[in-house]
Amino acid sequence: MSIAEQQNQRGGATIARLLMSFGPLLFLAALVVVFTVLKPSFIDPINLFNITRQISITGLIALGMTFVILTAGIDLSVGSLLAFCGMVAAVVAKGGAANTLSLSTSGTQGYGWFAALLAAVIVGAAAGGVQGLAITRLKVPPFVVTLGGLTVFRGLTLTISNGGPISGFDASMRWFGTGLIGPVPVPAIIFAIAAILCHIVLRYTRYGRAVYAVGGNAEAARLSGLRVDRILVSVYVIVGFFAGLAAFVLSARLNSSEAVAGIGYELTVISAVVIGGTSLFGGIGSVGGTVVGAALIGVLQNGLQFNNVSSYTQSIVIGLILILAVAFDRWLKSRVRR
Amino acid sequence: MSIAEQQNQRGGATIARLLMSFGPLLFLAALVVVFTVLKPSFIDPINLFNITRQISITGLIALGMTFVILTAGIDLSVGSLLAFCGMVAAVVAKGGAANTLSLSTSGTQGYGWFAALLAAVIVGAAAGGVQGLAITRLKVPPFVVTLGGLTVFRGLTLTISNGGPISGFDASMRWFGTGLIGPVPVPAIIFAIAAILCHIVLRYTRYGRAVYAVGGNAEAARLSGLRVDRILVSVYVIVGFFAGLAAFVLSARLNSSEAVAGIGYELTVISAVVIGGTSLFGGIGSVGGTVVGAALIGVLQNGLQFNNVSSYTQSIVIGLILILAVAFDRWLKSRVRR
Amino acid sequence: MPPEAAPVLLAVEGVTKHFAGVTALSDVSLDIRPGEILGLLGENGAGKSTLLKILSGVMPPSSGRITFDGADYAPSSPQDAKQLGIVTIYQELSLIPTLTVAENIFIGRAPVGPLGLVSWRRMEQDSRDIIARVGLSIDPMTPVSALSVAEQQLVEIARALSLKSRLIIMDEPTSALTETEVQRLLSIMGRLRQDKVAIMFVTHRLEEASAICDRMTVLRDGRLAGHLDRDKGRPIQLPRIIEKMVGRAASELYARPSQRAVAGDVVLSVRGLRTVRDPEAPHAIVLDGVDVDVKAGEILGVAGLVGSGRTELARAIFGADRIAAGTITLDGKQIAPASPADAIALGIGLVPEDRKHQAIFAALGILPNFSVASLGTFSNGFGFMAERRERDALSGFRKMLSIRMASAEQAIEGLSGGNQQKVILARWLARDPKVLIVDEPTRGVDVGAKAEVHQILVQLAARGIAVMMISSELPEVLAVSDRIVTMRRGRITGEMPGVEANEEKLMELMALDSQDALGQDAEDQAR
Amino acid sequence: AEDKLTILGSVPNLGFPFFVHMLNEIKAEAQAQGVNLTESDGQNSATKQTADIEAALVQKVNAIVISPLDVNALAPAIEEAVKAGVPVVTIDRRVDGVQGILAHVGADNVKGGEAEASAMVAAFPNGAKLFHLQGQPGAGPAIDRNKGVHNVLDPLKDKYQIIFEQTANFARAEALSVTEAGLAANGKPDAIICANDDMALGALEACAARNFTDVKIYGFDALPEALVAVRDGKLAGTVEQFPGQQSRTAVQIAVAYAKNKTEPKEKLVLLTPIVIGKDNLDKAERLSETK
Ligand SMILES: Nc1ncnc2c1ncn2[C@@H]1O[C@H](COP(=O)(O)OP(=O)(O)OP(=O)(O)O)[C@@H](O)[C@H]1O
Ligand SMILES: Nc1ncnc2c1ncn2[C@@H]1O[C@H](COP(=O)(O)OP(=O)(O)OP(=O)(O)O)[C@@H](O)[C@H]1O
Ligand SMILES: [Mg+2]
Ligand SMILES: [Mg+2]
Repeated sequence: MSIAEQQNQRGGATIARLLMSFGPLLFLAALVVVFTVLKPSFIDPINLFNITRQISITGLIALGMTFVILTAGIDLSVGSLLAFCGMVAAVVAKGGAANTLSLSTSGTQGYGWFAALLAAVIVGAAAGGVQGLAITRLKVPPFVVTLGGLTVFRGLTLTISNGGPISGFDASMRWFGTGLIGPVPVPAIIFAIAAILCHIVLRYTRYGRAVYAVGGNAEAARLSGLRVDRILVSVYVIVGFFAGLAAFVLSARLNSSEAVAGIGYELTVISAVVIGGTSLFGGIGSVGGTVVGAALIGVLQNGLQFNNVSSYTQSIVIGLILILAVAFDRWLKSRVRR
Repeated sequence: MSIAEQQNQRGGATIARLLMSFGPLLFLAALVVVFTVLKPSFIDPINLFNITRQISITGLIALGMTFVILTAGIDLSVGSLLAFCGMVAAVVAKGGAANTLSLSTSGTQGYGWFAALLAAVIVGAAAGGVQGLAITRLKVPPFVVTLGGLTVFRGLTLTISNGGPISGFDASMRWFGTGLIGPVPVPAIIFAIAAILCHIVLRYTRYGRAVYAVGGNAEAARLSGLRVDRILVSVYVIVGFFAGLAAFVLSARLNSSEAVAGIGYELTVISAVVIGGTSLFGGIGSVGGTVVGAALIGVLQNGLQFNNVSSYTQSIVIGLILILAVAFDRWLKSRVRR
Repeated sequence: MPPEAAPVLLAVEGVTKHFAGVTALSDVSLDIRPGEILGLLGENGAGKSTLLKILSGVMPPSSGRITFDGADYAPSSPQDAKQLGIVTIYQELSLIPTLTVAENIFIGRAPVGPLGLVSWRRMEQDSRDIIARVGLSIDPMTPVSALSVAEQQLVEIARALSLKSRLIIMDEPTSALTETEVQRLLSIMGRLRQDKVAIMFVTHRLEEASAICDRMTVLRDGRLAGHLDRDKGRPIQLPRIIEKMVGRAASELYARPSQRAVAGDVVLSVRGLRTVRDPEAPHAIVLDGVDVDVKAGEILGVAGLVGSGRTELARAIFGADRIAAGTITLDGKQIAPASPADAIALGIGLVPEDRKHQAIFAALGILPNFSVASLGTFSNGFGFMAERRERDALSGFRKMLSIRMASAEQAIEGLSGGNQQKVILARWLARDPKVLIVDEPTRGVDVGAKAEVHQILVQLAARGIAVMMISSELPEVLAVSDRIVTMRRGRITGEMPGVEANEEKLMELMALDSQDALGQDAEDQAR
Repeated sequence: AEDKLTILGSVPNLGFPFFVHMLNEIKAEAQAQGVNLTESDGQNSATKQTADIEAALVQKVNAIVISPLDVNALAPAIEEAVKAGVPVVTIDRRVDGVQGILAHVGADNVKGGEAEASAMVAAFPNGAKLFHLQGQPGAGPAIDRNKGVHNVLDPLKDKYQIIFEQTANFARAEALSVTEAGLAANGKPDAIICANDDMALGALEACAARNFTDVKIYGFDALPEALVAVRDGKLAGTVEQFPGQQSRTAVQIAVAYAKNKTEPKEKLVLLTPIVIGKDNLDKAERLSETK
């Protein structure tokens, strides 16, 4: 290949990369324009902040899921794990299982928001770790382990809560779900900080490099001296941690932890990651993409509701747009390849 | 390698093969023994026939799913597609959308069971084909296309049924769900015949072997002269066909087509296939395994219910056993490989 | 009979192929006649595979015309080519790993019985005969994933030979084969030539090209560099080929590098190394008491036939496979690496034989591919990558190894095989290992780059690194080794200084391990 | 203990507190009556609930008390039970077209929806703008409650406009998001009618966040949490269907028949759903749980 050709290729590569990462973003922008034309109040700050708050729960889990999918894994248990962590947080916030029936929010008997938060993320991370160990030690595929986890965690949640919700938290805890800093909802700020941290970890740390390597080629990673099993376990710990964090925020927002929380979240979360351009085969993807993917889903849902589109039609439209968004991204990538 | 070694290896291979295919079967047998010891009436023929009838619906879909997963694909839309096909069958059986509110079973206005069956399987196969084309032409991964399908078909179902069920079919149609031939439930017979046919197709036809080849390595299959895209589309047609057939049987059994039918079936169906030893990475698996996997899930659910295990505990136990069954299978395989 | 007497079977006229941003082929023309073996040669990335893929219907040309049997030929899929009797052995093996050898041979054309159902019995019997032709004696019901790369290559060749064909296209069919199998393939090609089959043959092993080809077409940077004919029936000489390929006279490829380090103390010492049959890889050779030493500053060549256990030896030392018995000593201290990570920490490096599956991260850029084994070196105490340092190191190696690449971000997939191999070498050099094991370091690498890799290995040894080089190419082993050991059936069967070795001596040691081995061999052959 | 009677108590979905309460009441009454109880959770699947009934028939239970997931889809299984001579009492939802059911104890969801809408109408005699949050599309209670609400409001279209009508799948989190979108798009409504209490509590959070404290929000099911909100004036009302009373009555009828073949006094026990407001909190069945 001549040098000129190579440079040509390089120029092409840069444009291509830009467009590639912009694929879902372009699609998102188009959606926002359409919804704004349909109903200009769509871009009122209040609605935009609503959207950021709404996507922050699944968005947080999607950050963790990005790590998992980058290693070519998957976690179907996140919805159930969210419910489980939320219930644990509620029990702690209420000061023990005995008080869970009380709806009082005085909170004097409880252990406070910090203990609740800690409990949620520790339980989430531990549950993720156990699943990670089952995957690496028992050699059971992630799909199966986390499918099992999906039903196990739901069963555990129902068992501790006996089917009912645990409600009524004190104001300091509720602030994490409903508070504002300036005009910005607290959940959105938590999500933004978490996203930036994840981006830094994946992009600029040794650990992040290892995650990509394991997902890109596990055998080559092992032969390059990476502790593949440890890294695999760690990504399930991370997604579990985020499920716990999301559970805490959700409970704080609803002022209640419900046994039925998070049903079907796994699919929303995985959609966000995949729409954002992360490959289910591992090794390719980014946190930025996931944020865009989560935003795309959030905007779509909110926009359709905003226009009072019937729920039946909503299902149809969301399904089609999901496919189209990914098809558009593929098409862009195939147009300007490398 | 010496001849002795080779023969040794080959002998080893035979025993290993047997044990491998027996892995899930051994597990199933153990479960049956445990449940029988706990409560001897578990193996009453009536109960066993109940179980066969219960697994026949998801079992039928699992047969189709086996083809899909063998190509390293996945179909998350089957539950929604089942509801959609069931609704189509109901409309046809009732003789048009206008009559759907009538609960009459006289059936004189309807088009009869055969038309209903035909409509269900044709719509199912066509819907599968469309998804297959989206996968091969738009190059969108199966996970995304069928996740889109999951919401689209549910939306379409709700739209045609306007949310409600369509109920009341004539006796000839209901026979397919509730009838008996001798002591054997008709759905179980349909399932058995379908399973045998699928087994023959996969094991003894060129098409079946091509399915394995595509799943083993799609690029190599293409280079070897196989029409990979056609084969990929065909497996989604097959799973769609089976979703339609299952929908017909389910509607006949419940005497009703519900808009909420089949929610969550995708996970049960995929579990059955995976427990049966089919690899999610494609190329490895069998119909026999899927039948055993479906039976394992059916026996587990029935057995736990039989012993009046609380529903919460059921979830926990089922999740754990799912993981253990696959772990046991992996362990066996790693002990005596090939 | 001079091949010119027959009419042209396939003619390529002015074919050009563009990929996004790259012109892989530009105005290439060639032709081939029945009963002719045409060599297609060129450096890595010259466009050989691209041309062959166009001929076999994998991809269409951007422009140009192809005729087959005098008629226009524009296949839209491999299926179309197959129907005309054009059969291809691809460079990237195209077997289905999950299926058995028999099924791979009969893919898409399994023998069927009266009901149209596949007859497994007939398939097994027929495929046994087919693989016997290339000298394989494995059970045809073995899954391909259990075969070594060499065995897979033989299966692929066997499959191609079993198809009714008029033109066979072979893209580096011998890259994983040792001398014996190569000779067998060459003699089969000779027979096919008599049967009036045309063969297009790509290889980077110029000796074998010279031995078998009637004519050669040489590509350079996607353009036609010229055609070469046999000179009065005598084989085409290597210097002529090399000159056409690289555009200048190649002075001393394969010439023994001059300054050698004086070998120092023993760095790595292996005694009585045994492995057990691993249920995950039941066909793998079991090491049966291996003793070997590698000294600082020397290159130890390891020669052996396919399946002699060389790769297993490397993997066992590297902690990639479990060891059953024996000791490994590094710098006088006994070590027991339980994983590659342990071995690497101790100062051992391994460049594995299967680049695609075991070494490269195809989708990732060159930078992460380079630094993956030294993340600790290139990061600070908080675990953040020191990207400046990382880039500087890479550009250092880029100069030292003359890696041809566009940028550090470029996906490694886009590099030619030789350059990929250099990046992998750089990966290990960055760790400055005490012992570097390289397994088939020049597989699929063109003649120029091969010489460069050899130079690099010599330089490493000169820096005091103990290098162990496994290679199936005897000329390569002879060219760079200070000392050579031979292996057979998991045992060391001989040792000699590099200067005293020659092909005959090595072949003898590789083929024999004990008195009865000869008889056993004959039996193997007979099957 | 072998001659102790066994009954099957089956509810559609233990993921929802409403049915948890129902099953708990069945359990308590079974204990009081001195019979064994086999529990069954339909897990929101007609096939699962059918399978549970089939398993119970094999075990020869003496009676079945069931709240069917779907009025049509459970009919074949219940028919089978009737054919096998097992007395069946249905709670809350009837099954269609099955002859020979011992009794039905229930409160009609359509009636409940009507009561809910009527309470809103009474609160706004001069008309109102409202949001309507519906339950899971296709689910029986969602359909019936929706029907009840529209039965009342459709004839009064001019005065009572539903400006925003969306499903929130019976879930609190979804109700919160959906209501937020509705508020952003349409501003403050006068009232929000919700198909269950969870959604009402979610809508409540959304309104509270915008400081819309005077929106009248109506729930359904009279869960303890909702009763507290009603007491505190946060919810305007919630529909009480007396699931506990239904359950206990059903068990009594079933056991009486199974023991002595006592035919029930009435084949159809219908409890009229009422809307619980601040003023009639004492009518709520689960008030005691709100301490
Ligand atoms: N699919 C593709 N997309 C983009 N570029 C490609 C593609 N395939 C090949 N190329 C480029 O085309 C050129 C020719 O590649 P080709 O594989 O034909 O070389 P080759 O002569 O077979 O080399 P080798 O000896 O290493 O096999 C290279 O620069 C390569 O990077
Ligand atoms: N992963 C594996 N699974 C099963 N069998 C394997 C595997 N790897 C290698 N083998 C078997 O091991 C034998 C030895 O191959 P191996 O590559 O290890 O030897 P080698 O001496 O390095 O020869 P070469 O590198 O020339 O192929 C082969 O016969 C092959 O069947
Ligand atoms: Mg090539
Ligand atoms: Mg080797």
